[in-house]
Amino acid sequence: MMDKNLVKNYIAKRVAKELKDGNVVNLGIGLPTLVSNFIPDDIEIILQSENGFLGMGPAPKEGEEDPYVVNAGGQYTTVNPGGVFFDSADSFVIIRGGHVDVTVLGALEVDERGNLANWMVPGKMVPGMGGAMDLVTGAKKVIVAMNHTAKGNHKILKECKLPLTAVNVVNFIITEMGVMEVTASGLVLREINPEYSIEDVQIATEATLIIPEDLKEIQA
Amino acid sequence: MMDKNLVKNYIAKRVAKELKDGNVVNLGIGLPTLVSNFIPDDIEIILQSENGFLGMGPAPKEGEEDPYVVNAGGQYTTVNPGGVFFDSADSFVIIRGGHVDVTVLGALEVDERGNLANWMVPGKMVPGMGGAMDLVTGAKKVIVAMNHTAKGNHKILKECKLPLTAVNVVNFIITEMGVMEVTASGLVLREINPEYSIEDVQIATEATLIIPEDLKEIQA
Amino acid sequence: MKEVVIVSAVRTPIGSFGEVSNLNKLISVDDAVNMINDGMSIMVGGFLGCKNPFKIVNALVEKGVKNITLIANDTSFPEVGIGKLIVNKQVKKLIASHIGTNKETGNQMNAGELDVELVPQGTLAERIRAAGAGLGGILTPTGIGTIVADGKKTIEVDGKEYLLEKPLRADVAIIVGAKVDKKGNIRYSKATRNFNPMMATAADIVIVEADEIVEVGELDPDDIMTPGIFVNYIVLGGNE
Amino acid sequence: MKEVVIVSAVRTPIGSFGEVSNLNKLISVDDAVNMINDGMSIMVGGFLGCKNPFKIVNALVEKGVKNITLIANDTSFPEVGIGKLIVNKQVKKLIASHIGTNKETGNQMNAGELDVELVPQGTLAERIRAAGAGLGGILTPTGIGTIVADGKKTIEVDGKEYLLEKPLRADVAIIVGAKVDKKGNIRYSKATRNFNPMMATAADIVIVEADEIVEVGELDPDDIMTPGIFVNYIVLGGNE
Repeated sequence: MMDKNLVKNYIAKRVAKELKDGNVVNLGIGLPTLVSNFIPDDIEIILQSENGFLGMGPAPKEGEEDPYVVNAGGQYTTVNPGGVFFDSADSFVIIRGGHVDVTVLGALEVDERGNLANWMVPGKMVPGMGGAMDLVTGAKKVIVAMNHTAKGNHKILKECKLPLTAVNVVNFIITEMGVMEVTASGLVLREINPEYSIEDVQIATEATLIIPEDLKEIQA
Repeated sequence: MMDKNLVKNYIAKRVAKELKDGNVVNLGIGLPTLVSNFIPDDIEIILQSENGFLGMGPAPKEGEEDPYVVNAGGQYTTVNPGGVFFDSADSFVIIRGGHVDVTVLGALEVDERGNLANWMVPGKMVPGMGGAMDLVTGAKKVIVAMNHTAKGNHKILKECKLPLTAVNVVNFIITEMGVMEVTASGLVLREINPEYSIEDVQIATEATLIIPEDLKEIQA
Repeated sequence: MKEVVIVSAVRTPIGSFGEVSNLNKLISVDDAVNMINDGMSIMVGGFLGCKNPFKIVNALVEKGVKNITLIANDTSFPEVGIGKLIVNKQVKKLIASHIGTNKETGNQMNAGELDVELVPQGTLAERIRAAGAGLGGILTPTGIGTIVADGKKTIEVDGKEYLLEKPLRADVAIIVGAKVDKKGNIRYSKATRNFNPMMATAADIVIVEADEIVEVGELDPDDIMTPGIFVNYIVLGGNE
Repeated sequence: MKEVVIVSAVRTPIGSFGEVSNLNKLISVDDAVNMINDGMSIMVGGFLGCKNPFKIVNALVEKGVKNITLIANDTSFPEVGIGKLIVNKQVKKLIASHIGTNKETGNQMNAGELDVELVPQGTLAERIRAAGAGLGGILTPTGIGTIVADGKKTIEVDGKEYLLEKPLRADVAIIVGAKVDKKGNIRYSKATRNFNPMMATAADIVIVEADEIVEVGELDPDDIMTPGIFVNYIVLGGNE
């Protein structure tokens, strides 16, 4: 088993391969943010930050922070040339209106029908949905990027138990074990980390995985 | 009877008295546009032009026309210091959202319940409603400024016959004969042009006028 | 009629028109009109000709594209901008708020040659915005009790009635920009902004006719009014 | 607690708070907080403290206004901006999209001391805009099939379901501006724009805290993002 940071970067690296030249992409806080470190130099990705801009750049150098340029997690960031600031209504015109090509975010639970739960554990942790409900409802492609399990518990379920973020919206689940696609027939394991067997992945997954003939090794 | 232009200016002058310092006002094309000539120097009126700005100024001098600064009638105009340009959606946020204090516009017909018809004569003249339906629906005060009759025909009716612009929206009707207020009890003649008798005005009006004890002479 | 130039292979293929890439967005007016074919729905920015994308519209007139569904605030004047598309009988259906400045529009409507849907101006702007914003329509008090409400659903919210007006999209939006950078970021000027920002969000192909094209980075990120992600193609405008 | 200063007679009387006049809009922070009383609903601009109107919010904390209904994107951090209003237990009801960065919010909610309505961020922005725009609400696909839809009407438009979310207004909006002219015309800077433009349209009293106050005419009419007609009062901001 890889160390925590290695796992995160492994997942982020694989997610980055899903991004195409010119894509408008919204990366959630945490692991998804790492994806920006793995975008190939020969393509251009336009990062959307739901608090109000397009063209988000890398974190600023120490001492060069601009308090008026923060990401949706409240951290200092920068804006690339060609970037644009706008208000929250316009930000969600972009998001809800289907103008974000890919949104990458974490999950507490995700199920074989593409249902997603990532905003509350009743009575325990209720951070709120922020922009997540709009993002997964509006984005053309929804990628869940996360650890395959949480402290040994299943996160990829037959049916989500926690309050949903949205219904039938997830397209891909990318974990340290593999890449799964949500299809009308169920969850298809498209790629597998060669460190694991198909049985390992199935045991770590409550939903029944469909194993296609052309199952590939993950290329992260 | 006054000459056509005198009548127009007489009406416009009286309408101008309804405007208060700081009011946001939208003036329709034609007679209502003349109102801006009678705004006292000691008050400031902010004119809204529904094609996309606030702070409309006077017509430009010849040779100083800016083809990018036209009013909602397509005529060259100017913008005062402190003016603001915006898009059509924002323009109607202002209009529909109740942020215009007074809208002044003409009518084909208006009735004692404050119904207004000013956008089409079926089969004959169908210019379209433009921004008029939103203006009369959203503005805090709706003033109809027009000639009392059209070629001898009543325009102030018991009930509009033409397709309506909006229902129960008109507050005041200002003509060369007087100032009428639409109230829950009906049309009250508040002021009268001393050139006419009450009977003259009633004959020129299909709706029954309520004559209050404190009927005043029009101050135009 | 001018000969139609075949779209060069360098251009993005048909299948990906809806996706805005960071490829070179600058195209010629010929390339632009070659994407616009008979029967398409076309939104055009402008307010009584202030200002339509004159260069592209003139090329559409020249090309003679037919059976257009035209979505615009108005039909301008007979000799100006989109007014010519009406005069030239290229429009089959019109969705607009005002047609009084172009008598030919009313003539064709009364003759049964042109199908006209008149929409209150604020409703028109908001319906286009709703389409771009992924909303299911708008709930407006405007038009209640008038023939505009005919055949439409009304919804009561907290005791007040609103008309449900549906989102409005098009195959192509042709808009104008004053300063446009090479990524398609647009800054409008003065009263020419009008419907352009909403139209940019609500069409499969968005073409901006620019007064001036500038390098990426020349526009302050606070000054850009339409982000380039909405814009597929840029045509350098001219003067009419 | 600082002594409350009586609003001077020069200020617009209570009865006309909703009307924006061209009188002098510049007021002191004391004048501003004196308009804000126990039990009012207050919208506050900002996104995770970037940036709340710190000067006015700090004065509200000092004044100890209670039983507020607070409408904001989030509750910032415990020590920053509106986060303090939560920590200080001045808020009775909260309408926000995210509360995860201020643990005190969750604690008070779980203890039953604070009524929290969580609203998807895009829905929050659009509900406020709808209130300012005179619309009867919004029809959004966001929240369909989740507990956000509980108790709300769904409307089908062309075969797709949308949630009807109602307009959201407040008694007072406290917003921030980077450059504000003396008529209240506002230009925002960078990521501080967020909810401010919508909030400016949807409250009875709108107070802007300005980084910088400039003369009328200094801002290009194309650069103003919120027209001064929406703004009742201007307070010169400071640094926190």
